[in-house]
Amino acid sequence: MADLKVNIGNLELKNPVMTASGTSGFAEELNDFYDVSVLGAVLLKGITLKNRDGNPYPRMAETASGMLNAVGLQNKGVDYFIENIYPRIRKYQTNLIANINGSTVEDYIIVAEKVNELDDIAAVELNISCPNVKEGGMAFGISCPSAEAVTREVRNVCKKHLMVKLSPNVTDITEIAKAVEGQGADSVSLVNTFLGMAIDANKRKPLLSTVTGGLSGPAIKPIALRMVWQVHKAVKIPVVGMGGIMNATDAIEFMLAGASAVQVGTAIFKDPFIPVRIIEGINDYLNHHNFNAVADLIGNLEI
Amino acid sequence: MADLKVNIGNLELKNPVMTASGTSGFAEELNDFYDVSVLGAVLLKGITLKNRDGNPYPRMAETASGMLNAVGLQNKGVDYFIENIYPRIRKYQTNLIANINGSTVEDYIIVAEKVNELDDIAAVELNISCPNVKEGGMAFGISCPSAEAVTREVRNVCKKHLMVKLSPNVTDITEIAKAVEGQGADSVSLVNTFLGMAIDANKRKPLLSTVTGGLSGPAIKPIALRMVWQVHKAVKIPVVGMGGIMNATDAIEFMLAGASAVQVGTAIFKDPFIPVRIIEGINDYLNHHNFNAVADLIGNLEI
Amino acid sequence: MNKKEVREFIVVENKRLNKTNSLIRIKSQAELPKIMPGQFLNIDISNCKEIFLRRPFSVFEVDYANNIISILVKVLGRGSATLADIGTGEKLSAVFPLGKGFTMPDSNDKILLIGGGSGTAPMLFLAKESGLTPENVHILLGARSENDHIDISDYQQYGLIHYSTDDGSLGEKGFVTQHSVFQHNLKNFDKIYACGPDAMMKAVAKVAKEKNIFCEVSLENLMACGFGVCLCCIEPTTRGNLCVCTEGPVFNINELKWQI
Amino acid sequence: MNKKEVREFIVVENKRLNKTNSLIRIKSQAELPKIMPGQFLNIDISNCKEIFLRRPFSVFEVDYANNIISILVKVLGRGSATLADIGTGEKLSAVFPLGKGFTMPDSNDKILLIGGGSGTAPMLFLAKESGLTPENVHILLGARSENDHIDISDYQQYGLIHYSTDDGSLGEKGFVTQHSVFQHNLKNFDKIYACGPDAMMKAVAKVAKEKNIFCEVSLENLMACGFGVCLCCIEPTTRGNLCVCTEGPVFNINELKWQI
Ligand SMILES: Cc1cc2nc3c(=O)[nH]c(=O)nc-3n(C[C@H](O)[C@H](O)[C@H](O)COP(=O)(O)OP(=O)(O)OC[C@H]3O[C@@H](n4cnc5c(N)ncnc54)[C@H](O)[C@@H]3O)c2cc1C
Ligand SMILES: Cc1cc2nc3c(=O)[nH]c(=O)nc-3n(C[C@H](O)[C@H](O)[C@H](O)COP(=O)(O)OP(=O)(O)OC[C@H]3O[C@@H](n4cnc5c(N)ncnc54)[C@H](O)[C@@H]3O)c2cc1C
Ligand SMILES: Cc1cc2nc3c(=O)[nH]c(=O)nc-3n(C[C@H](O)[C@H](O)[C@H](O)COP(=O)(O)O)c2cc1C
Ligand SMILES: Cc1cc2nc3c(=O)[nH]c(=O)nc-3n(C[C@H](O)[C@H](O)[C@H](O)COP(=O)(O)O)c2cc1C
Ligand code: FES
Ligand code: FES
Repeated sequence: MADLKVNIGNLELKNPVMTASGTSGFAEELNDFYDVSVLGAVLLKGITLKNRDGNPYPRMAETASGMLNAVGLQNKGVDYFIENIYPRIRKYQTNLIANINGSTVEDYIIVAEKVNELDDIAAVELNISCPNVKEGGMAFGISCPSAEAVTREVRNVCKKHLMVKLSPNVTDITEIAKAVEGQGADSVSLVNTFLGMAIDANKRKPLLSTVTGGLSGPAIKPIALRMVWQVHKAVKIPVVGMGGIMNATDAIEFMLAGASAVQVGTAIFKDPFIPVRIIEGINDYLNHHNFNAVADLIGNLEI
Repeated sequence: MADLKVNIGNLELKNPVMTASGTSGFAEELNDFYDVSVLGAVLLKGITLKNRDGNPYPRMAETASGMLNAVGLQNKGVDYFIENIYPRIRKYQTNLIANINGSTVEDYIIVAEKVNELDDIAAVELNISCPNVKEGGMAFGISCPSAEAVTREVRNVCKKHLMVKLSPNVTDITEIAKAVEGQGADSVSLVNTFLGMAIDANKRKPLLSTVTGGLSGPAIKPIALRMVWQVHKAVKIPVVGMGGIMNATDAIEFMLAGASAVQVGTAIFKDPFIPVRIIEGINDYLNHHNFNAVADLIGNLEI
Repeated sequence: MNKKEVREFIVVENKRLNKTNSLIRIKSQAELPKIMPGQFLNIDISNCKEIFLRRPFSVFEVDYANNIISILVKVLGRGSATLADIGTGEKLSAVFPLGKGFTMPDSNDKILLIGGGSGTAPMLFLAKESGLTPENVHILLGARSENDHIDISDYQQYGLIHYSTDDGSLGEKGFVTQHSVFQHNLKNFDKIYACGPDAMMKAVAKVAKEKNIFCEVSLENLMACGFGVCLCCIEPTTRGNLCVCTEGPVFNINELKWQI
Repeated sequence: MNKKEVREFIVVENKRLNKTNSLIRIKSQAELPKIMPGQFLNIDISNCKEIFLRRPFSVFEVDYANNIISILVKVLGRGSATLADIGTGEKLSAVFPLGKGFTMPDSNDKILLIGGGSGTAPMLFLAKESGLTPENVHILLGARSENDHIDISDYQQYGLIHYSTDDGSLGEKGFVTQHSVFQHNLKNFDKIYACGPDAMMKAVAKVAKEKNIFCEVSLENLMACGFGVCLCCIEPTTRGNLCVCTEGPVFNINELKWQI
């Protein structure tokens, strides 16, 4: 067994495989299939200050090697989470990471403060890249000043590891990454979904109730991989890579491009065991290629 | 037979199906399969002022529902084109559109001036979005000032229909579209390829000689479609849509989103007859849905 | 809640029932868990190049002795068409058992099961598992024409079968809600269950609501994951937006916010 | 230049030759155009979900009377593995005929054909079509071990067959360039043709160049289109970067810019 441990700054993971926010519920749903304690971390479904119903149905459209979603951060709000969900899931022996969202900077601050109190939440992922909400969301993540502002304010209050999740819908993602690094982010995770659209040609209507939605899955992998590589070269804080990872080879590619760990999202919909198989596959790769530790892969790309 | 004619400003097309630049050679290669005069237009392989060898092999990597290319505008220069290729292809009874490229604004101007003299070139596509060249290329297309500058200068000399080809690698493509419209572009075509990357996990090396390349094919369709829809709403000049079109349904979706015509690129590699089948398929759709003219589809999306 | 699994099955039979419907039986090496009528599988249609996600199909029959599950596949698009062509001996991966089943009838209930299109399978499964005497189970199937109906004479042992067709080619002419069982004898039923096209279920629900009869419907919202993590399949209910894949697919019509 | 086509064939035979090689015969309804050794097909492997583009395969044999083309498929990755499993009766779409063939030998030439791995097919096709007496055609095939060689005893009628294996389990031990035919009798040959792994072709080319013997190699550069529009398959030559799919796949070694 190779050494699969990685550190994302002060965050220790037993292995570099996390499940992505919005694709692994509150860990319980995956735990119906297997013990989630085998995972490096579970990113919880995005939470907001107040209850959000999300967007109307239909929220999903399949695309070539991918899908669009327009869920719109449906959740019952941070207080409901703290009272009803957290007590049930805090027992899981993995890093639970809260994905926090807001329409305003104040929203983010309050949610971050409340999460501070939760001992069994290992870190906060600051989502400034959700393309499916009318206010806030991606708007924060596509310009340097707003990304800086929200990161700075949340950093001020957040006592946990602060991972900032970046939007790929930008001209130069390294600028945003550097901006949030400058405001004290402990790590960056990328990418969130790409803004896309799907149409029903026969009905001459959009397939999503919101017209546009977020594209995820293998379709986006080449772009996500390029962004991870660029950001890895541009910042000193650790990078968490994601976008279309379906198997161990994909995960290893992200690590070679500079990711210290990966998140698996849409793949879970195809098969909830994929994250587990990726952990095994990384171990096999390390043995086969005579690496002692998975950390040796990070950024280990010969150009 | 429904009426398939469309006008892109002063450019008349017998049908809205063009083949994209860099994917249909100089029309001759397609003409080995069928008479290219059935096509609405053929966008010729990108030409530059001087001979370019392009990038080293390997230049291609397959990805999920798509491919990366790093051809880098290999061509023998505009003079070679005029002397050796143009005389052979000018006879084709379709709109031949020159795709022009440059490392500097001066390059673009000289090529545009030379193309002015070619009677059987129907229009110029100004490529400010090639991601595979070190100088110029996409750099022009990802900021408003540079996109404006090159469009203005080429517009000053160009006597033909001027279509500006936009890069999708930007935060807000409508800004760029409005910028080039402001400088006299007759139409915009979008999208060019997305900057992506692929890695050989076993060799721990990039799969492309240039590390990054341009992503095309069905994988990008949802993003391209969204951009066409946004640009259609933002500008008054006609929009030519492309990105992952594989069949008539895809083409119709682009037209419903606001494209006055479409370009078919990577699909040609799978089957050179796809553009022909798309023309037939659009005709069938119009008959089936009781439309008299394909022009009725443009922007005809019920939101 | 039951543990869920991803299991590989082998196709042991694929029988074309009519132009658009096929019966597919899949066998597992290992024992099957108890599966309730209304529960479904999420199936990987692995050799359909055009689709990316799995596709949900209701359980139609379970043969616990031989570890065989049957499904009825109606060809609608690309995935179902490929699945309907799957060969005997091929492998098939399914996530299961998913969703919650129907509220089972009480032993002295008289029930009406209304199925249409791809909604036939769960109705027949429920008829079989209801534990009621055949006189107390009425099965009403609607379709466009005789050719769209599948032969379910086997199910006479579980209930009384009624047909309706739009063109009158089999059973009574008209929609299921125009059928005489529905029109005249509705008050005789303690529980109504329905699965099929939206319009059909809404028409049934409207009347059931008016007459205040217990009525459950099984929804077929588009799904990405099938086990509650993506929140794509939601249905507005009196309890808020609920996931059809975990809180359904069966809902009591009083919970739904249908405009009927 | 010949017109090119996209044609649908039917698989009439698929024979596994050894662990990694299969012989696939595909039949067309319509007459076949004349196909030269070295030319290739670009095949749509339609039920492999993981691949997007076609895959090029050399023509191995043409049966003009029955409109059948044969190819030899060596399993390398996902596409070739799926193709090697294709069933008789299945459809297969191919773009063809693509590329330029070998320079055919003169009638009094003595030729050496060197093949390895996936490069065997064009060599055997050339042997058959060369029109030379068998004594003047030497076929030298290299592989890792006996198990990797396919049985080509049929080709004794077209030439003298020599084997080399890395482990000596069939024919002479060592690489093809260490084989006695190559080591001692090279000067006897007027033309050398080679197709196989890069390292093999380069080793052959190096010696042929030194001894100034005519030598053509058939390259297997990665392709997207196969008919000259994408410029992905280029090879640096004395005439600049040329497309392997249209200006090749066969090149005279003097044209190539190999560092050998
Ligand atoms: C809980 C549940 C149980 C089901 N049980 C059965 C069953 O027992 N037998 C059966 O034949 N079918 C059943 N279905 C429906 C079945 O899942 C769809 O017919 C199938 O997914 C269509 O896939 P496709 O690839 O053929 O269609 P596509 O090519 O993807 O789409 C064709 C058309 O069908 C629509 N569509 C696609 N997926 C769905 C879906 N999940 N629900 C509704 N419309 C859809 C699309 O919007 C499109 O208009 C069930 C669905 C659900 C949610
Ligand atoms: C003109 C020409 C003629 C050919 N003739 C034959 C033949 O007669 N018989 C035969 O078995 N094979 C032949 N090949 C090679 C064959 O095309 C490849 O083996 C096949 O494309 C591999 O596809 P895959 O999906 O199995 O591999 P993938 O899963 O795509 O890749 C597996 C590995 O193979 C490499 N690879 C993929 N495609 C090619 C390629 N085209 N050339 C070289 N390496 C590649 C990849 O980089 C990767 O490392 C020929 C290739 C060319 C260009
Ligand atoms: C249905 C769905 C819901 C999502 N919800 C969230 C969310 O709540 N918060 C968030 O930061 N990202 C969310 N995402 C984005 C994913 O976490 C991930 O960034 C993206 O899907 C790319 O990775 P993938 O291709 O592996 O899915 C969601 C993605 C999907 C598909
Ligand atoms: C191999 C290749 C070469 C290309 N060369 C050019 C080019 O020379 N000029 C240009 O404007 N676009 C070029 N493109 C981009 C295409 O014209 C098109 O914008 C892009 O591929 C998206 O469309 P598609 O998905 O239909 O291929 C090239 C694309 C490919 C795949
Ligand atoms: S389908 Fe994902 S939550 Fe229901
Ligand atoms: S493969 Fe496209 S030019 Fe050769």
